[in-house]
Amino acid sequence: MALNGKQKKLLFTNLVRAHALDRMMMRIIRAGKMVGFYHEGGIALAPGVAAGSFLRQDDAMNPHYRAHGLAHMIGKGVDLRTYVAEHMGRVDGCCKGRSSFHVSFPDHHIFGWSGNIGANFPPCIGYGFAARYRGTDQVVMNCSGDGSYQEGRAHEAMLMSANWKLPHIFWCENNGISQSTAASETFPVQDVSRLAATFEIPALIVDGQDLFACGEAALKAIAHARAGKGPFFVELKTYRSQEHNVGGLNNEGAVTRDPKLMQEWRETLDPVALAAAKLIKQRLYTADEIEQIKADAEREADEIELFCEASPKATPSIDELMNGVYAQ
Amino acid sequence: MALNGKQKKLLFTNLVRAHALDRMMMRIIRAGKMVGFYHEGGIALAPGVAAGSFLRQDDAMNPHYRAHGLAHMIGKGVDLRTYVAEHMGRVDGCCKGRSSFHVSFPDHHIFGWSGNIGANFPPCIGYGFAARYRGTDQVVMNCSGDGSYQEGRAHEAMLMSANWKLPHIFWCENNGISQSTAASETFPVQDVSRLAATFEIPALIVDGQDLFACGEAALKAIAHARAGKGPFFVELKTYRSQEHNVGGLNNEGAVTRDPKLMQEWRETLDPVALAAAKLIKQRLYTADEIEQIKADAEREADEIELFCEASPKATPSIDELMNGVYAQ
Amino acid sequence: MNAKGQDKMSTTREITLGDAMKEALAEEMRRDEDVFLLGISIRAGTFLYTKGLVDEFGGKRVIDAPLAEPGNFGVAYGAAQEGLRPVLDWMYAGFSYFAGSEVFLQSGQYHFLHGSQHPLPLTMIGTCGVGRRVGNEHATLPYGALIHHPGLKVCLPSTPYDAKGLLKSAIRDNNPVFFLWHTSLMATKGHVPLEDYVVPLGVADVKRAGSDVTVLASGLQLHHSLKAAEALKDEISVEVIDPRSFEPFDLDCLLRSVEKTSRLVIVDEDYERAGFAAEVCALMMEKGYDLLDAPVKRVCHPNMPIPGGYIDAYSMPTPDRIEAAIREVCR
Amino acid sequence: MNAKGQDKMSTTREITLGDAMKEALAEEMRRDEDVFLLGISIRAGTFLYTKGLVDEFGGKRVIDAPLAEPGNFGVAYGAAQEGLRPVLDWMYAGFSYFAGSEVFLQSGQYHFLHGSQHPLPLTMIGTCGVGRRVGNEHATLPYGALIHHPGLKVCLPSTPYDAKGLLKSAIRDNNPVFFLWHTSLMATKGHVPLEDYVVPLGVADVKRAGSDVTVLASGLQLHHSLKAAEALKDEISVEVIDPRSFEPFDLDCLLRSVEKTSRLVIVDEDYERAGFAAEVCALMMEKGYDLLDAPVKRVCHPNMPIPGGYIDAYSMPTPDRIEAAIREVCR
Ligand SMILES: Cc1ncc(C[n+]2csc(CCOP(=O)(O)OP(=O)(O)O)c2C)c(N)n1
Ligand SMILES: Cc1ncc(C[n+]2csc(CCOP(=O)(O)OP(=O)(O)O)c2C)c(N)n1
Ligand SMILES: [Mg+2]
Ligand SMILES: [Mg+2]
Repeated sequence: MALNGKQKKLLFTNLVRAHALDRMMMRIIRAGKMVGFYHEGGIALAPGVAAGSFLRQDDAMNPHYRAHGLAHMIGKGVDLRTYVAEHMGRVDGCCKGRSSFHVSFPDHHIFGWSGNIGANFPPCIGYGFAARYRGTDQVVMNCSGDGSYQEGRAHEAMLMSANWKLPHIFWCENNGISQSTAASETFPVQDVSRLAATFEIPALIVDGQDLFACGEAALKAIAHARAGKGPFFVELKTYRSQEHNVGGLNNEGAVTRDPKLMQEWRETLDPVALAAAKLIKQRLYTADEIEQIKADAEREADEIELFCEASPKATPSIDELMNGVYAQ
Repeated sequence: MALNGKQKKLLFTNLVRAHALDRMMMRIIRAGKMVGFYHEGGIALAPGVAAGSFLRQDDAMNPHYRAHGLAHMIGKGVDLRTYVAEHMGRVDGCCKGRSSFHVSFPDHHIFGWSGNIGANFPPCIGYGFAARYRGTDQVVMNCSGDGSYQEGRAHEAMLMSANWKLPHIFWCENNGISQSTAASETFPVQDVSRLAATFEIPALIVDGQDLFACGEAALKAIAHARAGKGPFFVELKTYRSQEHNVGGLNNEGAVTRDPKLMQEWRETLDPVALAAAKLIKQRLYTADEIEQIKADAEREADEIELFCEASPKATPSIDELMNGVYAQ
Repeated sequence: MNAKGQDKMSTTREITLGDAMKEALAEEMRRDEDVFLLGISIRAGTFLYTKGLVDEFGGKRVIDAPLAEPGNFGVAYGAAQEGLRPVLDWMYAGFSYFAGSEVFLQSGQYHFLHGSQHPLPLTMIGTCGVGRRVGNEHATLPYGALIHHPGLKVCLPSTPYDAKGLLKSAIRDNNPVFFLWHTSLMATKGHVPLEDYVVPLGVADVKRAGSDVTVLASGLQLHHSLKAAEALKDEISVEVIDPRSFEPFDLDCLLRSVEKTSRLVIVDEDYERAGFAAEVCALMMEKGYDLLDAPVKRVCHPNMPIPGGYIDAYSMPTPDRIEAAIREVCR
Repeated sequence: MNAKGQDKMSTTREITLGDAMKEALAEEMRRDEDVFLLGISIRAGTFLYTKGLVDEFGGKRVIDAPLAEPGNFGVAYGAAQEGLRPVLDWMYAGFSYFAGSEVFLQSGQYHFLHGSQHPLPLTMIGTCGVGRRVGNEHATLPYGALIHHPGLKVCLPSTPYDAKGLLKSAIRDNNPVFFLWHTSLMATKGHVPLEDYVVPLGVADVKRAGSDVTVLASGLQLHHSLKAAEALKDEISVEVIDPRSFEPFDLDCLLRSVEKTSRLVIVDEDYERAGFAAEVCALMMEKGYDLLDAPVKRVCHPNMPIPGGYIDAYSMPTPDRIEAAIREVCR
C-alpha cells in the first residue's frame, strides 16, 4: 500500500522524535537517573515507529521491549512525560513509579509487558479475541524481536489467531541476535516469517531500515486485520548496532562484535538519514524543514526531561502500596 | 524402506499382542481392578507398534499416552507384567504402584511421562541431546497425538532438534480429535506435519491403519535419525473409534459421535484384519498360523493378568515413601 | 453442616456441587454478556458443570480451546484487560502450571505493578484433590503455591451452597480469582436457594460449632474433619471452620474461635511444606500466640509428590489422622 | 563473618561470589565429562560466572540456548535421565516460571513417582533478589514456591565460600537442585580455599554467635541481619544463622540456637505469605514451641508483587526493619 505525502511526513516526524527520545533516555541512564534497565533503540527505531503511527487509540498494542516501546508508542499518542517519569521512578510515572520499564497505558490499549520475553504472545491473542467477541474492527499490533519467536508461546499465538481469524499482526523486528546469541546459533532457518506459512498466515519481509517500506507494510497489515481477514505477519530486518542493554555486553557468543562494523551500520543504515534523503528528493521536505523537525524533537525531549526531573521520586508508604494490590 | 518378511511378521505379532493386551486392560478397568484412567487404544494401535518394533533397547522412547504406550512398549521389550501390575497398583508394578499410568522403564530408556499432554516434547530434546553429546547413534522416538502439537512445547522441540540436528523422531498419531474437540475446531490446517516444513524437518504422512506402511515409515525415520541426519517427522492418520477414556465421553463438541460411524470404522479399519489379509495374500502366514498368533497373544494376556492378580496391592508406609523422595 | 444463608431464602432444593457451579456460570452469563467461558473440551463437558451451556449461550461464549495453556491464559488475560469478564477452565488445576509464569506471577502482578489503575476481572476454574489414584498433576492442589504469589484470590468450596456463591463472587470480582473445586465433591449434594446470592470471598464459615478445639479445613478435608468431630463428640467438642477462601483469608473468624477453644488443628490436603497450613501457623504466632494453650498442629499431605495407586487414600489427611491430631492437641 | 572451613585449608584468597561460582563450575566440569552447562547467552556471560568457560570447555559443553524455557529444561531433564549431569542456567530465576510445570512439579516428582529407582542429577542456577529496581520477574525469589513442591533441593549462599561449596554439592547431587544466587551479592568478596571442598546441602552455618535472640537469614538478608546485629551489639546479643539451603533444612541447628536464645526472628526477602518463613514458624510450633519465650517474628517482603523503581529498596527487609523486629521480640 503506497504511502501519501502526509503519511510519510508523519512517519518521519515520529522517527525523528523517537530518535531524540532514545538519545535522551541514554543521557538519563548514563547520568544514573533511570531506574532499571534501558535497551537502546539505536538504528532500529523505524519498525516501531511504523507499527504505531497508523493505529487508532482503541487498537491494542504490545510494543517491543527494545527502546522500551518508545518508537511504537509515539505514534500511539501516549503521554511521553509519564512514560519517561516512570523510567525515572517518579510520582508522575504512568504506573506511579512501580513498573520500572514495564510501562502501561490502558486508555491506549497498551497494557504493559512483563519481564519475560515471549510473554507478549498470549495476551495479544486475548486482545484480538475481545475485538472479535465484541464485533469491533480493532486490530492488535504485537511487536517483538526475533528471539521471542523461539518461545513456544509464539507458536500458540499464531495457531490460535489463525484458527479464529483474529486481527492479530505479528510484527517481528528481526535484528538477527538475542542478547549475546546470534540467531544463526539458535534458530534453524533464516526467516522467522517462515513460521507464518505453516498456519497460512500471509507474511511480508521488509527492510527495517527503510522507514517507508515499514510504513507500507504496517498499512497493509492493518488493513488486512481490520477487514477481518485474520492475522498477518511482518518480518522487519534490522540491526543492533550497540550493546544489548546499556552497560551490558555487545557480544555474539564469546566474541565482542566488531566495533568497526557497528560503526559502519550506524553510518550507512541510519533510518533517519535514509528517510530524510528520500523526502528531500521527493520534495516533501526541504533540508531546512528537516532541521526544524529535529530541533523540535530535541526540544520535546528536553522538556520531557525537565518535567521528569521536577517530579518527586515515588516512595509511597507500604500501607499505600498494600492498598493497591487488589482492584475494588 | 521396504519391509522384509521377518519384519512384517514381527510387526504383526506385536500388533496382535498389543490388541490382546488392550482388550485385557479394558476387562481389568471394567472390573474395577485398575487404578486411575485407561485410554483405550482400539483400532489405533498400529502406529505405536510400528514405532517400537525396530528400536534398540538403548534408543529413548516417549510412548504416546493412548493405550498407555502399550503398543509402543511391546516392541521395546519391556516386562509387560510389571507394566500391568503398575496399572493395578501392585507391589510388582514397575514403579512400585505409585505412578498410576505414568509408567517408566529406565533400563529401556523409557523414563515415564507426566500427566500433562505436551510434556513429552522437552525431555525428548534432552534424550537426543545426550546421544549427540556422547556421540552415540541412539535415536529418540517421541510419540504423541495431534493435540499435543498445539502446545508451544512442540514448537520448541522441533526448533531445537532441527537446530542441533538431533536424532529426534516426531511420531504424531493423528486421530483428528483431542478429548472431545475435533482438530478442525482448534487446529487451523489439515496436516500437523506442516509444522515440520518450517524447520526443514523431512516429513511423511502415513496411513495409520496400514501396519506395514507405519513400519516402513518407522524404518525410514530411524535410519535417517541414526545416520545423524537430524530430526524426522511422521504423521500417522488414524481413528478413535471409542470414548476418549474408559467411562468418559465420546463427543465432538456438544455432540456425541455417531455410534454407527464408530462401528463402521471398527469393522473396516481394523489394522489387525487389514494386515492379516495382506500377510495371507503374500503367503507369509496361513490363516491357521494367524489364529495361533492370536491364541498365543490371548494366553500371554491371561498370564499377565493372573500374575498381577496375585501381586499384593502396594500400600507402603508413609515412612518408606518419604525415604524415596530423594535419590542417594 | 450449617445451613447459613438458606434460612433467609424462600426456596431451596438439593443439588450437586457440579450443578451448583453450572447454575453460577449460567446465571452470571445471563446477567452479563461480557462473561464467557473458555476451556479444553468444555462444550461436551469433561466435567458436568459445563455440559449443555453451549446450547444456551452458543459457541461464541462457550469455547473449546486448543491444548495450549499459556495461549488459553492469554485469551482470558487479554480479554479481561480489554474489559471482558472471562472464565477460564483449566480442567485439572495442575495443568495451569504449564502457564506457570502467567498464573503465578503475571496475573497477580498486573494491577499493582502498573499503578493500580486498571482491573483484571479474570476467573480461573480448576479441579484438584488427592484420592483419585491418578497422582500428581491430576491431583495437585495449587492453593499453597497460588497464595504465596501476591495479587491472586483463591477459594475452594466444600458445599454446593458455597460453590455457587463463591463462583458468582469470583466472576463479579475485578481481580484474578482461582476457583478450585475438589474432584471428589463434584457429586456431593446440598441445599442451594433459587434466589440470587453470593458468598463473599474472605468470609469463613463455622461449619460445626464447638468449644474445646478448632479445626480449620477446606474442600474434602472439611468433610473428613466433620467426620472426625462427629466421632469424637462424646469426648471433645470440636469447632470446624471452613475458610472457603485462602486469600483473602478470614483470620478474624479463626481468632474468634481459638479465643474460645485455645487449640487449633489445621487440615490441609496440599503439600505440607510452606503451604496454607504453614501460613496459618505463622499468623497464629503473630496474632494469636497468647490465645493458644498448645502448639498448633498441621495435618497435611506429607512432603512427597502425590502418588497414584492405592497410596493416595492414606497419604492425604484421613478422618483417622485428623482424629488423632485433635486428641493430641487436646492432651 | 565466620571463616569456618578455611582454617583447615592451606591456602585461601579473596575472590568474588561470581568467581567462586565460576570456579565451582570449572572444577566440576574438569572432574566429570558428563557435566555440561546450558543457558541463554552464557558463552558471553550475561553474568560473569559463565564468562570464559567456553574457551576452556568448548561449545559442546557450554551451550548458548534458545529462548525456550520449557525446551531448555527438557534438554537438562532428558539428558539427566540419560545419565549426564546438566547444569541449566535460567539467568533470572523468575524466568523459570515459564517452565512452571517442569520446574515445580515434574523435576521433583520424577524420582519418587517412578518408584525411586532412577536418579535425576540436574542442577539449575538462577539469580534473584529485590533491590535492583526492576521489579517482579527479575527479582522474584522462588524458593518459597520451590520448597512447597516436594522433591527439589534449594539453596542460596551468602558468601563466596558457601557459593562455591554449595554449587559443587549441587552438581554432585543425584537430585534436582535449584541453586539460587542473589544478584546484589555477585561482586561480594570473601575467602575461598584453593583446595577442593564442598558445603553439604542441609547444613546451616552460625554466621555470628549470640545468646539473646536468633535471627535466621539467607543471601543478602544475611548481610542485612549481620548489620542489624552489629548495630545492636551493645544492647542485645544476636545469633545469626544462615540456613544455606532451604530444603533440606537444618532444623537441628536452628533448634539448638533457640534452645539458647528462646527468641527467633526470620528474615526472608521472598513474599511473606506461605513462604519459607511461614514454614519455619510452623516447624517452631511443632518442634520448638516449648523453647520459645516470645512468638517468632517474620520480616519478609510484604504480600505485594515486587515493585520496581525506588520502592524496592524499602519493600524488602532492611537492616532497620530487622533491628526493629529484634527489639520487638526481645521486649
Ligand atoms: C523468558 C525470558 N528469557 C530470557 C530473557 C532475557 N532476555 C532479555 S532480552 C533478550 C533478548 C531478546 O531478543 P529479541 O527478542 O531478538 O529482541 P532484541 O533484543 O534483539 O530486539 C533475552 C534473552 C527474558 N527477559 N525472558
Ligand atoms: C496440559 C494438559 N492439557 C489438557 C489435558 C487433558 N487431556 C488429556 S488427553 C487430551 C487429549 C489429547 O489429544 P491428542 O494429543 O490428540 O491424543 P489422543 O487422545 O487423540 O490420542 C487432553 C486434552 C492434559 N492431560 N494435559
Ligand atoms: Mg533480536
Ligand atoms: Mg488426537
